[in-house]
Amino acid sequence: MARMKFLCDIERCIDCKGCVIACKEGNGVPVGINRRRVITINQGKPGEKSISIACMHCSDAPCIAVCPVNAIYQRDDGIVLVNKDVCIGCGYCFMACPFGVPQFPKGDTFGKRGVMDKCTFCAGGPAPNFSEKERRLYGQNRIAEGKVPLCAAMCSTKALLAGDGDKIARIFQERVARRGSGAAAPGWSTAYK
Amino acid sequence: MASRKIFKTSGHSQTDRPSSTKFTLNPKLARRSFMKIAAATAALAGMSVGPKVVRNLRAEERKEAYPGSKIVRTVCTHCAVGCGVKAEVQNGVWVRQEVASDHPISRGGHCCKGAGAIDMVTSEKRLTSPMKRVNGKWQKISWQQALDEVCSKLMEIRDKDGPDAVHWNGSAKVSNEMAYLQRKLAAFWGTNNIDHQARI
Amino acid sequence: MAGVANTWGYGAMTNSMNDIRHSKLIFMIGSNAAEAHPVAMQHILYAKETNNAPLIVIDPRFTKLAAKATDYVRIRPGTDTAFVMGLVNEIVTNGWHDKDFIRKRVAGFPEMCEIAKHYTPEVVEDITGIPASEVKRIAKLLATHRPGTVIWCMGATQHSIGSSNTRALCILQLVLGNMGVSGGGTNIFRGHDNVQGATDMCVLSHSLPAYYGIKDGSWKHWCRVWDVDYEWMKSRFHSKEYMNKKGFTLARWYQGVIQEDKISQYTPIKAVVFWGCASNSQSQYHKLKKALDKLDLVVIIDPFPTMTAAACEKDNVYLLPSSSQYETQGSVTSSSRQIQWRFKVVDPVHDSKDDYWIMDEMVKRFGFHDKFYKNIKKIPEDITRELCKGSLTIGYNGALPERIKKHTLHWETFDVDTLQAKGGPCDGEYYGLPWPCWTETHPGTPILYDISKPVAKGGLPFRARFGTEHTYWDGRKENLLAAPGVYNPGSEVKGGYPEFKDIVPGTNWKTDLSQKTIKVAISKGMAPFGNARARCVCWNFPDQVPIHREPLHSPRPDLIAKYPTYPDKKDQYRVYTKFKSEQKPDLVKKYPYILITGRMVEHMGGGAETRSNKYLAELAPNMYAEISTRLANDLGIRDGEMIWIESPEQGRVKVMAKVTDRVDDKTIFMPFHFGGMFMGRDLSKNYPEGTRPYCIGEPANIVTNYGYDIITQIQGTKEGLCQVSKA
Amino acid sequence: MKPKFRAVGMQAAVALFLLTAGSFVAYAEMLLRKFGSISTVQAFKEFGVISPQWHKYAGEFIAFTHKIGSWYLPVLVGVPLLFLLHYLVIGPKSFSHKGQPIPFYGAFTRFLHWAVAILFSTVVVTGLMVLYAKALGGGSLILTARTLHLLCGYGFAVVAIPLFLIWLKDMLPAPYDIKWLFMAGGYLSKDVKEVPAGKFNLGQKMWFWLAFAGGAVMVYTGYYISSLSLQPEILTGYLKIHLILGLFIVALFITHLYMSLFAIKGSLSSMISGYKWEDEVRVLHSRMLKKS
Repeated sequence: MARMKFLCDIERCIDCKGCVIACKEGNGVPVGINRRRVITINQGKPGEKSISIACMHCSDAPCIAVCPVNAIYQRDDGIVLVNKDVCIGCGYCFMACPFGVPQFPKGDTFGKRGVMDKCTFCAGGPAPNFSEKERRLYGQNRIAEGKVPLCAAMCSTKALLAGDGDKIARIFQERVARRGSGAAAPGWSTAYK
Repeated sequence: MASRKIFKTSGHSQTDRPSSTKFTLNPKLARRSFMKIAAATAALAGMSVGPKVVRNLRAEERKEAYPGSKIVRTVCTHCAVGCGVKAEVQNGVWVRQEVASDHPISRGGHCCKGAGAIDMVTSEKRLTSPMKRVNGKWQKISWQQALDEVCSKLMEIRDKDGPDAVHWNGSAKVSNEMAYLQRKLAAFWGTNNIDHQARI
Repeated sequence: MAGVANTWGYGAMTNSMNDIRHSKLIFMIGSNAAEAHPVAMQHILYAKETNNAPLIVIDPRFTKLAAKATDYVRIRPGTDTAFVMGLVNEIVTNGWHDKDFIRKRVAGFPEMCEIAKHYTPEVVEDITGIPASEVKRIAKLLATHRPGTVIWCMGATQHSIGSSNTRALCILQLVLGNMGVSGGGTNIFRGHDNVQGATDMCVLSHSLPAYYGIKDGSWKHWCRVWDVDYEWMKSRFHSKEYMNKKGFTLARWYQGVIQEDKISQYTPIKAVVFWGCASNSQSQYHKLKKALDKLDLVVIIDPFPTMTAAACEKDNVYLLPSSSQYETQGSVTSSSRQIQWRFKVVDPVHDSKDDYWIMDEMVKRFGFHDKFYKNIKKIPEDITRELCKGSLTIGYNGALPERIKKHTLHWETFDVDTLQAKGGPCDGEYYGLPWPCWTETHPGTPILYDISKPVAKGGLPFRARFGTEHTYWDGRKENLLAAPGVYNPGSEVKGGYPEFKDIVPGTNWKTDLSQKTIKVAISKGMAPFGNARARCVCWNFPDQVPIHREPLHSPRPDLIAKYPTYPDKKDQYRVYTKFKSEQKPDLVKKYPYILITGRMVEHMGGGAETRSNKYLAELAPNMYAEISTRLANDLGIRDGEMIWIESPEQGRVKVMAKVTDRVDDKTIFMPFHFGGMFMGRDLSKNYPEGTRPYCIGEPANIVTNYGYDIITQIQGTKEGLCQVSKA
Repeated sequence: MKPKFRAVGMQAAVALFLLTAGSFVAYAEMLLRKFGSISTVQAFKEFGVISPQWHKYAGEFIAFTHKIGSWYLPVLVGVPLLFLLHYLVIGPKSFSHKGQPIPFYGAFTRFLHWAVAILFSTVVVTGLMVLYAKALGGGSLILTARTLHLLCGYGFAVVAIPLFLIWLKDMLPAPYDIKWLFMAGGYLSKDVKEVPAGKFNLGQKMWFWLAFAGGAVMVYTGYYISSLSLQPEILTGYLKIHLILGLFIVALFITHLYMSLFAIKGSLSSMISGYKWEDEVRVLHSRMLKKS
């Protein structure tokens, strides 16, 4: 069975933030919430590298482990989703996640948080496929349409790959072989086994 | 690798929390979507390394997100690379931006500006009607009034000070046809005082 | 583009984005493609990975592109010519130049070498600040990796010697023999989405569409296309003199209002129309604002209220909401000369109207509607047909609307490596019919000046544009036509030949509206414009061979005496333009830091569109100035603090300091996309209600300095001086 | 008979101690066994995406979140049972309320006390609801509870300050408190015997300090837990403090409820009327009258 994964090739990522906006526009994410971010190290110096980060949909996801209400669950294809009807916004997942992925929209009273929002791998959520509710709460369900997540599809330099783990690993390995450098895909040893 | 052991407990607890109760998709249905994504991944692979792998999807398999929508091919309006944009339009409304992964130049790629192309139409900051400034305040006017006033004032200046008293700043953001009309307009107006962003 | 066009014929990108995939070396100077053309990076990085191609980046600033470079060289702004001529000299001295190519297809080579000799690595080090060893190393890299492509953008052109910079880069490629081959060429990445198309349509004060200069012959040509009487056209102008006199440019039009520099036009400018053009992209913006407040009428036609709407503070301004380009349709020409059809996505939203409608309504009121729209019934296709009919010089004539649409609708059939369609309705054609597309069946020209293909299949020699013979200053006479043996496959003439004319008596290939001349040429396997040599010496330019001249506002007073700028130009595009009299050696004492501007990936141009996008505004909400860690510490400035930046022209902006090592210790960098503030003053209330962009900031162009290119009058925004102080 | 009961009480106390505090040791051991061999997380470290300490705190934190609910159970069930036992065996203290009524709490103090009481009770109840969200089904009910928890928490932080200042002087530890401790405040015998205490006895003082100083810690950590504005490793630490301290606060909260509502008859009315009767004061707050 296919196992969905993200892979960001840091030799290719140019910090254009196309993935960030693709995600936001496509899924109607409110301002202030970043399902995907681009992080740069050594800015302005030799060795400057950028990486695009979203939920990695870990094999053995710590967020699922800590969720006190079982709002977070993993599909058989490895996509980790949150049920916003059940989530209580406690923030445990944020504390457990190695990538700082879970996001909480600011509520109106005393900095009260709303329920957790994160990358859905463009797979919508537990609401019925393509329903208005799904679109409003989770965004598009491109996986059900047989399409690649927006961020990876719109990546300007094809640095960000998404899809079946074996396949994208092979694409990446081919690139690495061509480049002749043995750079590892960041995050993979943490997120996947 | 030792890191495999990180979440032994959580792994255990995961089986405690059956993902198969109320949230898991119908496994059958879910499996079908994997097959689609697997094919889609192959398409992605194709566009990044080798010849394109065409994704075959049986028509009856597709359940549409926006029923009855159609795809309009167009071109991004930001830089001169000329990335393709596929706009999904339903009932005359641009509902979402699709990925032009078969475009020969961009292969579906977009920078942040292009990825937000839809915002050009949906932005809340768009001007909603012609306006003129009266006593320092903006006032909404009709197109009829706006064009009448602008054109009569321009003609007045042309008659009084000559055609070269008007300077036209055209645009590198309009179509070839419009750019051509802009240059033609200046010629018919009777001046060479026309220019645009590309002064080189 | 003037420099490029005067070297070999056309002023455009010679190859294509996709063709960079075949390059063995990528030499980028004054370009930050990672921010300005991110999708082009797809092909650049592909070449870097697949061909193991060195990616050489020359920039005063360690840009996001430099982060991806294999070799990064920091250069002092405004010294590109010295560096490139240094490379040329190093290549020639070591005998690495392509002798065969130069012998057959290049003119003026010995004369050029004579001048390039001055730029030894040591001299280059003194001028540019690049170590002599680096110059040698880069030259070696260029020589050992062929074909290599040279890419540049506004970083190379926005200088008082911008035309020299571009020509020096062309000479570099000629010397290396990288022209007319896949993977080589000069790839000039252009800025706006249709800047190539708008340039081709010559929304320019010195040309008629398709680069027909404003001379009698050109006017007559276009009058024939438009089907109007030449005499009537002449009557529209103030006089014949003004009909053939270059007009004001975007860079300097405001001098026609405020007249700080003397203008040579019978009347000052009283009204200005901004049709899809933001004013905050013009240097010395504080002076432009003075002009806005002095004008009788300002008309802004734009989907968003630009900075111009906020900067006009008098009751002289009208805002006409045009629709965005997604709400109308037409063809657009990308940087790679490819024409695509931009289909209409939705009808104009709100009460906005598309540009064609506005044009129609205005022309109606101007009283020449019948003449203006004589051949145009169906909009926009008939306009395309009309412009194709007249644009023979650049071969738009084959790019008919049906063909363009067909390409766009079948873009999936084109190969990513060659851009040629394999099968399908466009079989064999190149994507977007890259001009010149000579006939209705021509496949387009993917690589300019490529003599390996027949002309009918997209090949071309260098254009014969500058006569057939020239005598240089040293008395040497040279035949400017290509050497025998240089021709496209299938050519009847096996060598150089001049342009085609008098096939239809009294016309040449550019003015023969029946297009018979072009067809005859193609059928003979020859290029309509002849087969000549590319020029290293350009005798119609003030500097026949590019030489270094210090920027007007130079941080090196000692070099001003050695490399002085040009004498003042009295009537450059109707305005007195200072060169020599503006170059003051002691200016650097008061304004010690170099000021450069550039792009951010999140914003575009004047930023009216992108700053009105809530997501983009969220990503890049603040105007800032980059300042090096050392300089910041010396001045006691901390990251995020507000600072004042002041120009020698008394423009000043209050911006946030961004302490970073991207810039060196003498340089300040600012992005130019912001607007909505003016010299510390917030103009938010000047926007119509509810249309203030999500983020506003000081326009960087308030502090960009005086200085314009000698040929094109492009503003020199990448070589100014400034003073920095804590706010 | 009396010593026997005392012994039973002691045993119960020891049992409670073992159940609450002693379980720490057991769980700590278990954690060590389970997470002792976590490898370092190399990837993303250089990007600062993963906090370098992630591998140190994450496993522990996951285990903690699994167990914390069960740590509260003994307190929520055990403590009330213990007091039920006390009530049945030793019974409440009652006084005939003879002699002078002594003004004990001013009107403002009483108002503050009840304000704090309402807020505090809500915080405790909603806090427990969040803790046992799973049993309650999660969703909007718990979201509302969380909002109340936050609102009342901040409300408590405001209202508690004047009350804290009013009572601070009488709540300072005194030497005779040790004696009070040794006789367990007299609660383990049926005798009415003078206990050494000022205006407030040691039990009350303990509650005071736990509720106010502990409350301050709870508000402080709670603020960051709700705003998530710190590094995750610090946040997990704060969460642990919040929940473990909460455990003790809940325990003493129940004690306070028992004492005021059941163990000492009339205690409730004194907080309503503001007066205590002389005979009660002589026994339970003996030092207060001696001083004055």
